[in-house]
Amino acid sequence: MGFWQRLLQLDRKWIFLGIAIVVIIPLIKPLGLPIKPTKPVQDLFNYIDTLGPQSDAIFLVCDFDPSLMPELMPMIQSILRHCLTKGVPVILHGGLYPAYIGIAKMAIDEVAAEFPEKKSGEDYVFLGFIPGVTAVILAIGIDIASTFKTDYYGVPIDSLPMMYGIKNYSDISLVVDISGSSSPESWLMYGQERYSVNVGLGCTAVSAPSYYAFLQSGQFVGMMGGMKGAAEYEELLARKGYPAGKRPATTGMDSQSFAHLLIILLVILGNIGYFVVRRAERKAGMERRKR
Amino acid sequence: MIFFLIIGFSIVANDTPNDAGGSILITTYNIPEGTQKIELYRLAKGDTIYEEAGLIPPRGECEDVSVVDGVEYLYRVRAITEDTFYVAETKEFISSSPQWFNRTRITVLLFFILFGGVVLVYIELAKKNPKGLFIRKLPALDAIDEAVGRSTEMGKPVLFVPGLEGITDAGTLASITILEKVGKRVAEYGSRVIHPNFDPIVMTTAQETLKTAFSEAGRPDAFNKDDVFYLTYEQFGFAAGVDGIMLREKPGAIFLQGYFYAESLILAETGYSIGAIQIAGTNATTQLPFFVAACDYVLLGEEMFAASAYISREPRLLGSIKGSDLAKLAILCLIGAGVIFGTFAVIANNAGNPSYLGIFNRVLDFIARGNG
Amino acid sequence: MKKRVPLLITFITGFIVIVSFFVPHRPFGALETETLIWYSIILGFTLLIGVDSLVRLHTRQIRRKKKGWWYSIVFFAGFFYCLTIGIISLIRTPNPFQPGTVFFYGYETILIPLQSTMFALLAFFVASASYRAFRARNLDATLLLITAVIVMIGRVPAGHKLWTRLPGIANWVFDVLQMGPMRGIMIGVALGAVAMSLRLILGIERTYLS
Amino acid sequence: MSISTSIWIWIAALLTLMIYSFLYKDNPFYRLAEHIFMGLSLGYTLVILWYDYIIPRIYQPLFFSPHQWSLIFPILLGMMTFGIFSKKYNWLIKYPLAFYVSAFAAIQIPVMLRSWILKQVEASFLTPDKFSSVFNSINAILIFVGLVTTLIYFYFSKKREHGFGAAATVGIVFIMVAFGAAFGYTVMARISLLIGRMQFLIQDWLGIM
Repeated sequence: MGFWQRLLQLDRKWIFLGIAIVVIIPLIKPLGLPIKPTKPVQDLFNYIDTLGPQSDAIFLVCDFDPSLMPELMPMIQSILRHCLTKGVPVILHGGLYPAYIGIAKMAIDEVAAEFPEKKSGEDYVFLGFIPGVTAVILAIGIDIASTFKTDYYGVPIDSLPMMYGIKNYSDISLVVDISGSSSPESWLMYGQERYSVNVGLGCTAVSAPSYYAFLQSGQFVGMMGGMKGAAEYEELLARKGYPAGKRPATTGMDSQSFAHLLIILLVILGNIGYFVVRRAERKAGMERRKR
Repeated sequence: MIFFLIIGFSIVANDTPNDAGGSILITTYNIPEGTQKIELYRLAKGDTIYEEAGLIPPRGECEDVSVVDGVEYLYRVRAITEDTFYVAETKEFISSSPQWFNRTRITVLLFFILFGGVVLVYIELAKKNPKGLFIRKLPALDAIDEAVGRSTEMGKPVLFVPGLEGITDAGTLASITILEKVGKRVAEYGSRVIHPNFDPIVMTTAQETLKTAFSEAGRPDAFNKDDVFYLTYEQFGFAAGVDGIMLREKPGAIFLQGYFYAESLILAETGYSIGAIQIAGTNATTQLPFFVAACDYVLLGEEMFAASAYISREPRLLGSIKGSDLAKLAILCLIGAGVIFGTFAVIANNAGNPSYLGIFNRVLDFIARGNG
Repeated sequence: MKKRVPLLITFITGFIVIVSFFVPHRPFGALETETLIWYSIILGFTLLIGVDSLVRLHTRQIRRKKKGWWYSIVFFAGFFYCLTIGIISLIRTPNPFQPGTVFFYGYETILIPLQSTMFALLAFFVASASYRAFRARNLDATLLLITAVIVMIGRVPAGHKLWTRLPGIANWVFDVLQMGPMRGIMIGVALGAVAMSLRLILGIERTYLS
Repeated sequence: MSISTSIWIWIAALLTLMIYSFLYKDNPFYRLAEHIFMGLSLGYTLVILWYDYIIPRIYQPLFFSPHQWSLIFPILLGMMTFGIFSKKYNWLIKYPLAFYVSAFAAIQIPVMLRSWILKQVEASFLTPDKFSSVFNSINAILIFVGLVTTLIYFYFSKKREHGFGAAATVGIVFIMVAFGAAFGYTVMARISLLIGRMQFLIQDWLGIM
């Protein structure tokens, strides 16, 4: 058995170990590889950055389940930080499905603790879950207060100072859907096409390719795709000197780089081995036939 | 009461088109500077007093959904600014009514009728002469015989995984047709097929299918019902279970046919590592790359449907494939004609004749209307 | 009777839903939503079949004292634990998914880590599959692997470090190269699905009834 | 560096490690965590079912005014699915299945026609604004060629000869590039999830960083 053959039959535990190492070490000892924001993320950032306390509100939606938190949680928190820093009124909606509300709560709790002077109801509003999915998207176009009645904490929406003058989509400058499913399409179909509200999104790296078509046709204002997109947003916040929290996506990027490099290396090594072994086998086969 | 009727500020009320009735569409034009809110009032025929009908959003357009079909109304709006207000009124009575056809969906209907018609006609044609419809042979199909044969020679069983979707999925249905063919071959060669399941309904269907396949091959006794079994209802539990089967039974041929999710890669890798011939097929486009990289033969998306038609020679499947092909041809012709006509229109436009470009844009609008 | 009536149900349901898409007039427009409600109720029941299958499987394991049967006891422990705290929270609060309920606590501290860890196992498998199974066995697979490598390297900071143009190329692959074929694949899959739906409604496709 | 003192973080961390022990080999710890997981998620499914289906869709509309008595039909149909458990009444399931399958198919038709077919065809038209610069023109043509050749690749009822076969070959090249792109992105997502879990173990549990 030749060198390559033995190498190809390497126990996969070693590969697992390799991945664990390249992920863990950069987390403990970060290298800080520079992050270069791409256009879709820059577009989203710029859109929000031009707004201020007098602008229409941002409607931020938390539409993902816990298994996607590493990719999507940094996005929702970055947008919250951005809005609170700039003083843009922000409405956080706990999602179209009941199980998402807990994640939204975690997001707002952590960010609100970083901004002790910002008050719920005055600087931001947290809306709970109500059933209906598409019906909810449509109802926001008519009247937010009568759709939700109270905020997450049970305070009537009519009595929240921030909500004076925010009635429906016409008082919302942008809906940002942070989503692990196909919900951004619903926001386009029912929110944008019916009420012409602007929509931006954050999504997982898996679904990013399928949203490129919508982005290209101008239906989305901007987009964050996967942990890389989240890291780019954190980078943009940091460049402007805004608070960016612990930057979990950015600290993950070094690990991401090395893991990708390792996987590429494995693909190349595996294929070299495959060709070497196959050639050797063919040669051996021919010799046998000659005899 | 002091109010101003200013020239320009106006209101138009129309029956909301393409709806089930009970709604009138209000549009205002030239809203005065500094307007804080726009109030809407309505007068039903026979009444004397205007009643409040809500606010109009700043865009100046809204639907009044509190009207009764057949009752005629007049509308009045008040645009309120800091110090005064402006009024506009409709002159003619208007009423709402339901429509029998949603015109914004006409392209969908047109395409549906054409496509459906073609499919049905070809199904009928195929029934009369199943040999008459040509379907290209796919390399993965030849591989079925080879894979089953080789695994029999080695004395190993065949593993067939039907994916993780229910019976309503097109991929699952195609998978069952392919299973029929695999089952027949297996029966002829006197081998064995293992069929773990994720969905209980798919399981019963697969059992029936294999039973028929074995009897048609003349070996009904060789079919073991316990080889088609229920594994689990949890994605990774299923993947781990199938992995275990692969490692224990060491099948010579593995068929991964149906709709798969993230577990596709775990299955394909383990299959590769035990040296089995792997023939995959799925309509889950996100999982196709992993199958292409790790399996010997792959049926890409629609190829799965074509494969099941080719195998079974069933008119219903053949007709559908032919229908889809014609639809693709029509789409190709449409966008091809678009290129030629569009180029011509732009040249004409630059030469000072914009009418062709207008036609081009109208055609585009018509196709786009299907999305209304 | 056993086959005719289901076929009749199939046809009537399909016909009504399709007509109601085009006809807003009563009674059709409202029938669309009504059908959706019916559909979701039946969907709930079919989900119950899956629940039942799993419960049966583990009961059998325990009863027959099969190898590893005590794992099935663990399964039931987890099942009843989740169900109990769910019921308690349902009685106490309108939404059991609200933070602060026992149910949410169990969900957040046990189910979330388990679910995300299970999913994250894939990272390891993708690595080992790249080494052991992803082969440039033919032109197709070679092209696929080369593009994958470009995208993988171009989308991380290390790619920018290696060659400043790489991120741009990776984006171009997305914006341009993959757009056409993705559209084509979508159209093809959709045509196949529409044709099958039509066959189902017209009773030409009866595999599910066997 | 300060290791966590919260018992819940410890539970979560230990469960995470138990799952990862599978990477070494299948072992009782993994089995234990796996079965806890399966049990919990099944219980979770039932609670969702109760909260999201039974209460809002069956209980409330049936027992509170305005009573929607028509809902009795889908409930009866739904109950017939239980026929699958009996040999004798197995056929009962065909009724709800017929409704279910057909409703799904019929709802799917307009959705597919609109956003998967017509919308894509519309977006594929070459309009003058797509040729605003040389670079954009090349891109527009590449997208167009990609679509046309892909459609030709998936054309089954004609022999692959001459130009037609060549176009199909170009098509498969485009398809494979698209798959490669999707592959890269999916790998990226998987790694991100692992990073998330590792961040939890390192930061929240062990308190390093």
